[in-house]
Amino acid sequence: MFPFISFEWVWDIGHIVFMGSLWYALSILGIGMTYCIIKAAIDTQKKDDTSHHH
Amino acid sequence: MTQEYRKEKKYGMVIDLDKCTGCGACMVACMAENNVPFRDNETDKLKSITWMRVYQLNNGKSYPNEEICYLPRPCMHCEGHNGHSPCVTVCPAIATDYDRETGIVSQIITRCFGCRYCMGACPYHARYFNWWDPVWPDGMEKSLSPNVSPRMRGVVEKCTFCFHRYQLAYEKAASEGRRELRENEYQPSCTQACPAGAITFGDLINKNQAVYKMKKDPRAFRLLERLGTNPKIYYLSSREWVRRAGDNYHPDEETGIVKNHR
Amino acid sequence: MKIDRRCFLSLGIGATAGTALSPLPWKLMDDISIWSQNWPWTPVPPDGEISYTDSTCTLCPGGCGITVRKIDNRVVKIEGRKNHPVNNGGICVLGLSGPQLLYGPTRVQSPMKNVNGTFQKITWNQALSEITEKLLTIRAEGRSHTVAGIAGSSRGTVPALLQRFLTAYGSPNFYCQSSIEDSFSLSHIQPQNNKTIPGFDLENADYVLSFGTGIMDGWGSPLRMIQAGNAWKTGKTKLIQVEPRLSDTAAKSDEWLPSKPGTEAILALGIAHVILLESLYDQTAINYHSEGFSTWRTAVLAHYHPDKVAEITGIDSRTIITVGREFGHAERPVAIFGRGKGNTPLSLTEMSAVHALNVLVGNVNKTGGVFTLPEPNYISWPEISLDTKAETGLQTKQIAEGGLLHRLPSAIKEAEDSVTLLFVADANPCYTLTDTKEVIRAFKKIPFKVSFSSYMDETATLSDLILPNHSYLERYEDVPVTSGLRNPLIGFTKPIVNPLFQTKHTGDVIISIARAMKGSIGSSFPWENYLQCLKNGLGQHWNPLINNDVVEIKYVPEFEDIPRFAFQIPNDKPQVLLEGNENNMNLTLIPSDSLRLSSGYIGAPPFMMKTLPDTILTDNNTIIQIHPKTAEKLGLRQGCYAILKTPKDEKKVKIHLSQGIGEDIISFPRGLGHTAYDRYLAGKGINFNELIGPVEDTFSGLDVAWGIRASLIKA
Amino acid sequence: MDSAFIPEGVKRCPFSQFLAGLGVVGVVLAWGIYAMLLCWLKGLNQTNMNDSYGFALWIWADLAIIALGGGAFFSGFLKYIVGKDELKNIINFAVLIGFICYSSALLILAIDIGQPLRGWFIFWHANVHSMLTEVAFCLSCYFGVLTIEYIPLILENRKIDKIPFFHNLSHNMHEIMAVFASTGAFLSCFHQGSLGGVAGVLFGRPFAYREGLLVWPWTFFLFTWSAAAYGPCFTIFLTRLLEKITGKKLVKDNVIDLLAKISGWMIFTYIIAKIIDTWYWAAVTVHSKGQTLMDFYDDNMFYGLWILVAEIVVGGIFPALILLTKKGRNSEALLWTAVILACLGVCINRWVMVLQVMAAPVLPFEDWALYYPSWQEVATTILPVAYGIILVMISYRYLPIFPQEKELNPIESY
Repeated sequence: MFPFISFEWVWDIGHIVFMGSLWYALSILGIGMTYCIIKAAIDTQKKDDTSHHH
Repeated sequence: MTQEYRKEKKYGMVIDLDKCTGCGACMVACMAENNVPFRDNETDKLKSITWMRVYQLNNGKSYPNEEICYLPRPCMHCEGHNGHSPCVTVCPAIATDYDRETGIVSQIITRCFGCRYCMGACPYHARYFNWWDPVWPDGMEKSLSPNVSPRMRGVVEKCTFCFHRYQLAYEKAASEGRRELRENEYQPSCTQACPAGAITFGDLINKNQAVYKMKKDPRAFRLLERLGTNPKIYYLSSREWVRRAGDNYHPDEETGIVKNHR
Repeated sequence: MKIDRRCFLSLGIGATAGTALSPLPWKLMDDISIWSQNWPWTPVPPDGEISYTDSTCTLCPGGCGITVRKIDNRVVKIEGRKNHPVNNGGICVLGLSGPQLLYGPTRVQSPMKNVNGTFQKITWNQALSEITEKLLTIRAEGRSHTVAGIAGSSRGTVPALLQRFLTAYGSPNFYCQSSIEDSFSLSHIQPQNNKTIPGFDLENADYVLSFGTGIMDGWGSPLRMIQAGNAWKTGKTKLIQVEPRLSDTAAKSDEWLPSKPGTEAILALGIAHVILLESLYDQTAINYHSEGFSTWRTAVLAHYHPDKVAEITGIDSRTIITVGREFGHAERPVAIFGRGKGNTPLSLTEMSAVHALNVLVGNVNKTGGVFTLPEPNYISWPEISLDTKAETGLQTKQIAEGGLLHRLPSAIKEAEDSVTLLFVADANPCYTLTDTKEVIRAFKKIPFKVSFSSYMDETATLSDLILPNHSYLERYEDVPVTSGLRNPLIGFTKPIVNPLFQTKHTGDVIISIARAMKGSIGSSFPWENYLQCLKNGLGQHWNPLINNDVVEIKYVPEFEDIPRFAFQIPNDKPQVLLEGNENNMNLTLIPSDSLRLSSGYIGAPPFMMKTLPDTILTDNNTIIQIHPKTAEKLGLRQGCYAILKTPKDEKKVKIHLSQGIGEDIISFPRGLGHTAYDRYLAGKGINFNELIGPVEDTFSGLDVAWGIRASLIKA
Repeated sequence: MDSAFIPEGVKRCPFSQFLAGLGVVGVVLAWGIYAMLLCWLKGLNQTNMNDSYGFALWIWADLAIIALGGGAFFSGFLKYIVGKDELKNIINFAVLIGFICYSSALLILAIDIGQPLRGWFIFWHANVHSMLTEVAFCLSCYFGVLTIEYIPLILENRKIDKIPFFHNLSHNMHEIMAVFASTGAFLSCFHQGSLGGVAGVLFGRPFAYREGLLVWPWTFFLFTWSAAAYGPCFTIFLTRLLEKITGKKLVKDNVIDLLAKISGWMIFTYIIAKIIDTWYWAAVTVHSKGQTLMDFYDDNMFYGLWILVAEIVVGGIFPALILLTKKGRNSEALLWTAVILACLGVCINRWVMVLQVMAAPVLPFEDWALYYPSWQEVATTILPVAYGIILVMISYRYLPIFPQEKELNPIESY
């Protein structure tokens, strides 16, 4: 599953294409979700701040 | 890729069906050698683990012209096209592999998680699933051989050409400073037991071994050659109907027209 | 509130993320994978030093050489012994399953006493003193002749010790199961009072005419037969199989002659007719080896014209003529007899009709032919001393007339107290004798039964006392082998492992009982123990046996000791009549023998049961094979159930349609229907012997039942 | 009692009635869970599978629910990539159905394998050449996507939405939903395809084997195509069913009509491809292996040509033709017929590609092997249905699944 650390990994076209697509898709999902969560946290913080100022 | 290989071998069998009497010794020799479990009721053959199974074929004619022929069926250790055996390619966890050094299709039972895809892929029904936990009656576990681990419930198992015998033979040869095995040093349990001497085992690509010559016998055929499985078990029969039963044919086709990857 | 929840949530998320990033889940996953591979209930066979020991298999009369593989002190595999004169490396399903018998749940682990139907463990001292006391009491009452013994074989030191004991004790009642060897012997006029054993030089024959002989189905020494059969394939020897069903032998034959069941003798005489008519016989050899030829010749020529024979046997006359000519012209032809595994004797008529072919073409005592071998009497023990009590006892008539075992049950039924004590060694009469139900009924009437069985078989289960023998992998013993071999052998077993349980060698038990009884009985057993007795008895053979486990008894026939074959004048209908009324039972039930099923006194171990095809047994149902036309007549379909009725019993069976059997014949697998042994065997299928009864041959009195009339009704 | 959690402006049944409903389905769920535990604790001997049927009812159920759940990825694809904005009114429900289908599929797979504790080997020791590996990876990833698509829905619950963080999170996730949805569509294409590939690559099984493009057999494409074609029918079917049960109109006709029309065209084109595939397979592929079409439809007690007709004509051509015509789509009865036939059609296709593959003999001296499931298999297959019903009940009650519900069912006395 992982390059470098798993002994079955072979640097062939099959592994690169297959695992490449997998990690690519996983990255999009991971980064996307991280972005949403962080942004939501910041947004929440901002709103809290503005309400305090009022 | 950089690993250095010993001389490549393709271990295989030639089974002379003219000699086989259907006595079943190969089946039990296999079970005893490989710690195959058994249950109270083994009559459901679709749930009975027999790495080596002897089929009974008949010519479909009516009394008194019926003829029968026994056909022992171990794992075919298919080479497919360039090592792409039907089962090896589908296994999702690399629990079965085509060993390019010996041509043996291995089964790593501790890796298998029991998805059974390989069983669906094998047209020979050579793969068996452990539907139950293996249970030996009290005391009988003493008869188990340490060379082959008993399998746990939920994994697939099959004939390994008694690979442990290869390892033992190889270790012995290595201790004597030899890199190559002699023909008779490595023989599977079924081959050794057959009272009819119907099974010959050896390296199919070694010109000096018996199987090399035998596979070229005009009586030789393999099972389902047309599928491109490229099996390493050859059968010999002098009867045309037996050879024809080895594959599917259209009525206008001659027996043995397809000889893939020989 | 809001803060709390947020805190809680972030704590939860943090904990999850933290755990996921820590090595904990990976460690757990790894543990799980290891654990699921090492479930404590899946055994891990301990490793150890590998060793190989040669011995002899005793599980059937075949006498194969075996090589036992051990890991430290565990037997893990039995393989065929290479270069052994019988099996040369080959091995059968039963022999391979040996470790399962050794370690199996069927072993009797100590002396057992039957107390009101349940077995209780007792000590050897208790067991031996009880049996000794009983024997002494019976003898004191002057009823020593009511003690009987049944052995699995008439040969070898253990049956000989049992017989010797009975003789010294004063009983003529030693029995063992009859075989085709008895039939063969009876068809000859003996030069001395000896038995004549048939030895077939099959490896050198060039034309084999088999009358139902299961060459590939376990006849004689099964592996030797398979190997001979394969030699024929490469050496262009023709095999003609006469048999009503397409057995594995018929399947391997060059020609299958599906004769009607029971007409084998007539077919043989039809073939003889061709040989006689075309003068293909060897007059010199006939004169040399036999008596009564000319009258026989006239009778055969008068009554067995191929056309007539064809009508009776169902084999067309052209085939009969061809086979007759081929047999007559062949250089080394041989006719072989004994149906299936050859465990049941043949009627004298059939035996004579078939063996007459061998005599006609002059292949007796010739390469590729049949040898008339003398009984291998190799045991040399001192004379038995008899006291008056023994002499009186020996004067009495045998309980079963003529010493025929199958007559014993009816004799017991007639005179209840005729047997007061019975020993059974290496035999399982409560399973292997025909009309088994009656056998068991009679057996139960015997006040005290003693079994020497190593396994909990049917007879042991019904006994009052079990004195378990060591298994064959735990003991020394000679294994005499005749089984149709060209030269009889003495095989040898030796302890591969130390006895696992509280068992004792039957030889030792007999010797210690005898010695405990003192007097002339004790002095007839001058040995300390069985091993000494064996060594003493084997004499010159001891050293070669202890070194090589096998000795061949070479026999070169000399004129003086050649027994002469007596041509039997065939009567008009030499068919063996079947029991039952033809009108309401118009089918013929015949057994089918298979190497995958043990039908002898050893029951099939689990591995063997696993090899049974689902056309013989499904779940607990015996499957019978009938021709589709038979089924059609009776309204039966593939896979349906039917009631099979014979004059002896009725049983529910499952139907399998087969093109390998003639109309109105039922083929029934032999070797199933055990009630004892373990859960892998008990309760599976039906015992064929329960369905047939003894049918006595008018000439010899032997039980020659080979089938029975039957009916089938849809269940 | 739970009114604070119910979306504003919609009417729901009394809580007691809701609980009673949950109870009834819960009993079925419990039965399924019991069977599932039996399979896990005692092993797969609880099933009627055998060495001829390594794949059976469960794998069929997996393939079928994933095909039916295909409505989620295809409507997502249509909305976010093609830009059919009307579909926003049904996409929530499609996502919910997809979520149920995929979680069920994963659960069934976890029961189906002989060593569930080692199930993760499929990821850890992945064989990238195995179609099943592709299935496992894409299936789990796409399940992740569906979860991501389902989360905002949960967050829109009246109570949860009041928490600012969740409100913001939901908002942010909506903002970039197109990214997630297109990743999902990509993953889904591959796993639908690789599920087809599972059968198609079996060159030892002429009934299943298909030639193809690069490493993908034709079944790869046919499966993706058919999931996209038939999935929306299942979404329509369930929407209509839910409308019948609740007695309310939940989605406007134009939305259903659009989805039905697209589905009709998809089924129509798919079925042409399927016919060509079947013809080519029979005339060329199978012929080259020494067999004929009838070898697979003859000489056994169950599989006859009827199943081919049922799949292609009754379950393919019929619904396609109905859905292609305006009259068919507008007639309530015909629409019902079409979506039901379509769902059956795709289920038969998946059945055939799993069970008939196992049933048909390959060795000339072997016979057909027929199979019927054990009660444990049936119960564990019904388990996801019960679970799905419960999830739909809860989601419908507490989440704004149908944006048009309020407008279509105004509550007079509020």
